[in-house]
Amino acid sequence: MITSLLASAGPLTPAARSFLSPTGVEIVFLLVGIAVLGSAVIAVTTKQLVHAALWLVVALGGLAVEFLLLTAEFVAWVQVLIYLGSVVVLVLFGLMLTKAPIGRSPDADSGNRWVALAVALAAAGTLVTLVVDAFRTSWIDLGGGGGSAAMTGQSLFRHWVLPFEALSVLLLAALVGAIVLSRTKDERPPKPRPGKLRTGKPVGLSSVPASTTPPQES
Amino acid sequence: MHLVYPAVLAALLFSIGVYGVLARRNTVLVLMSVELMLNAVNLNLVAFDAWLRDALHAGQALTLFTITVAAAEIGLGLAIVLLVFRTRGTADIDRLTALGDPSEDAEDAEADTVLKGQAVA
Amino acid sequence: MNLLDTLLRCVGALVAFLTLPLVIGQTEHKVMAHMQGRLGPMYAGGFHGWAQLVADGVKFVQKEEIVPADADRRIFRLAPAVSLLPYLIVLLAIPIGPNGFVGQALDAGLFFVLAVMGVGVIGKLMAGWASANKFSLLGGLRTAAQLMSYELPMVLAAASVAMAAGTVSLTGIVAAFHWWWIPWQAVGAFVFFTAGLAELQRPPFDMPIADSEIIFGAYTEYSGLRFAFFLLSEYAGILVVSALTAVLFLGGWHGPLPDSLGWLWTLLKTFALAFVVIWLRVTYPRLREDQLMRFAWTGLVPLALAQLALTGIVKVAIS
Amino acid sequence: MNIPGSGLAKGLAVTLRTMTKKTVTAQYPDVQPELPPRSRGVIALLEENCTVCMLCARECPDWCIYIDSHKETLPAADPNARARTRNVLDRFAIDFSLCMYCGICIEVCPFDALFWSPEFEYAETDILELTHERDKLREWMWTVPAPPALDPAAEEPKEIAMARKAADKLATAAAAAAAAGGDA
Repeated sequence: MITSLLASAGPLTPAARSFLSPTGVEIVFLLVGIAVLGSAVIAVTTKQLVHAALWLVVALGGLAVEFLLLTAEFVAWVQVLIYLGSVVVLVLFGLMLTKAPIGRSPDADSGNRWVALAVALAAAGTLVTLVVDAFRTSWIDLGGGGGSAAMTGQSLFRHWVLPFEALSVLLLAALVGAIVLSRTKDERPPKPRPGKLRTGKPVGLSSVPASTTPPQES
Repeated sequence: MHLVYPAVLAALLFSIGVYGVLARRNTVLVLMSVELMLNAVNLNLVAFDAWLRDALHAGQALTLFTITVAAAEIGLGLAIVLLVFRTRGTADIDRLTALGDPSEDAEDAEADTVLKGQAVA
Repeated sequence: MNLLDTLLRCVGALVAFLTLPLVIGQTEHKVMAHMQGRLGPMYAGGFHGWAQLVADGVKFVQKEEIVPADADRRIFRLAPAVSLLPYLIVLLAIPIGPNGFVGQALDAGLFFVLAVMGVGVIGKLMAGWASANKFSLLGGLRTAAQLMSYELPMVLAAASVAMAAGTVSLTGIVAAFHWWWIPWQAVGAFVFFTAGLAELQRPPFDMPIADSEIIFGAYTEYSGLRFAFFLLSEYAGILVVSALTAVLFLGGWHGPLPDSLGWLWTLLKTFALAFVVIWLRVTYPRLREDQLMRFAWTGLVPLALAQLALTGIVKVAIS
Repeated sequence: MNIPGSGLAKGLAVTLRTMTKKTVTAQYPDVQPELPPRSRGVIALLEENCTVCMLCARECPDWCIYIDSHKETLPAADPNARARTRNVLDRFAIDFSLCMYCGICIEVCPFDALFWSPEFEYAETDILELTHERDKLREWMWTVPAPPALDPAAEEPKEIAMARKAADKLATAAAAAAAAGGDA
């Protein structure tokens, strides 16, 4: 199976294609890739929270372009629809609801920034060496339009129906979970009846509202 | 196209995501970094799908699934973050240590200050 | 397709983008005025104020552009473009007539259109947040919540018609159209059009810019040309939603006239729908925020699902 | 039977019907409006009638009428009589930036020196120019229309009624005298 797959894959012979004479698609891919990397780096380092989310938009949009260049057209539009249209909007929503200030917020990064940098650099070094070593000579043949809506739909509903259905159940569970989580319990104090109010405590004392939220942790 | 380009791009993107997850304190920013890592995986899947010329298009189908899962994840994650923010008044991961051992907490806090001192120095 | 052809199509889409929204805007001025027993603009340009919007544009250009002191300047300046551009891009993919009378025929055209239209939200959210104004922020949040809620029924309704046609290409959908689709997809058309109206934040779904409570929502702090961009994006949105509804549910270029005049039919249907948009604006009062959300989740989503089920049943029955 | 959504349809019908009807908009600068009688546009002064009694200035709720005058002594016409003094108007101005068009000055004027004119187009770019001096107020007098006719069934104006009563009395007296003369 694997061998047959590999055999059907692009040619493995070295020096079939040179890195020094890139095709047009490759140049575009590289340029967009640099933009994606740059905006991703800004997204994880900037101290302005909303700017981070907006740089994430650029990064994800660039990735959609990369998908297009890899002839995965349908996936690219799904990327735009779900990531740019929904996920980033949700993230922005979350940032704004957690009172993201305009300008820098000093506590965006935690103290272990340097450790994180070391880990990330190590991961990047390892992965890149590994990947370059393994796939230095592999060539993707970008013909045939394997990512059109018709092709994706066929493969999705002919071979991947069960995972698809399972995923829909997962989505439903996530929906229900999100609703349950974000519901506030109805704990409003019962409305005082006007008759009782008249005979009750003096008005001055009742002016302090009863707090329904627990005191903030310091 | 050389397979190396998308593969290296995905690896670097993943590492950036790793850095973001580890270095960020704001929960929403951590979630964003997770999205970056997921996208790196998606890029890999699509690239290898194109390389292998898979008849089943497993890579692209899986990418679609990942995107769906990411949408579900971000929805739930943000619901949790908002809930935490509402009850605690903060979305700072380092401060959400209510379930931790109090003594460890103190040590962590000390280590934190030491690290911060180093960072400042 | 050579370079000249591509260029020509792009220029055509740009020209359509720059003129048709103005036509719709002028129609809105006049129709709204007459529905309220007024005359509307009568002076600019001489004949019944036909050049009113051009005059408005000149006025907007001359106005001082004000950026609030506490605003996030770059995002504040970028926001109008982000909310305007998606509609321009969408316009490229909407087929006007048969035989390639379209900016760029896309294989996954329907999907593309819905995806790109969804990006416009970010621009409004940016505008709301960057203005450093609590009303703007409220408006931005309301916009985002509303657009997210109404995107679901919109996509579901579009999925129904895609299912009926068996393709997600816009040209393919129009080509597969038969007259009996109109009763068959009527509910879907209603859901799509209504959700589209809500996406545009047109009255009666204009809670995000409810001027009596949050001034002008996300656009409160804008002035001059950037404000004009937001207005233009609203009218371009009317054009896009009307054209999409016409293409998806009303058969696009199909009509009694020969195919060579198909583009006329598409435009006619589009403008008829744009008229309905204006008509609804004049007639109905604004929905309250909770009513708005309830309408989306308990009204439109079940309707869209029912339409999807009906489409599936009929599709299986006739195949 | 109330069909759901019939109210919505009714609303749509109303707006559509309004659209097909003729609009009621008046194209003002092109077409002059037809003002109703007794329209309050601007206050005109008939200087000749003014006696500088100051009633209008005193009654004005927002003190927008400025009157200056001096006394003049008229030489006595008769050597036995005393010399008479008379008020002479120096300045009569109404500040229309303050005026609230209540019309009290016109009501209280005992000598019919103030009138309503329907002219309303006297906007100025400088607020000071809205203070109309006596010559300008006098000019407005030419735009004062004749008072509108009374209702057909209305009571006669008091002056005419009195004059008629006097005339009638005279006529009856004359008739009686004539009758008496005839008798004699």
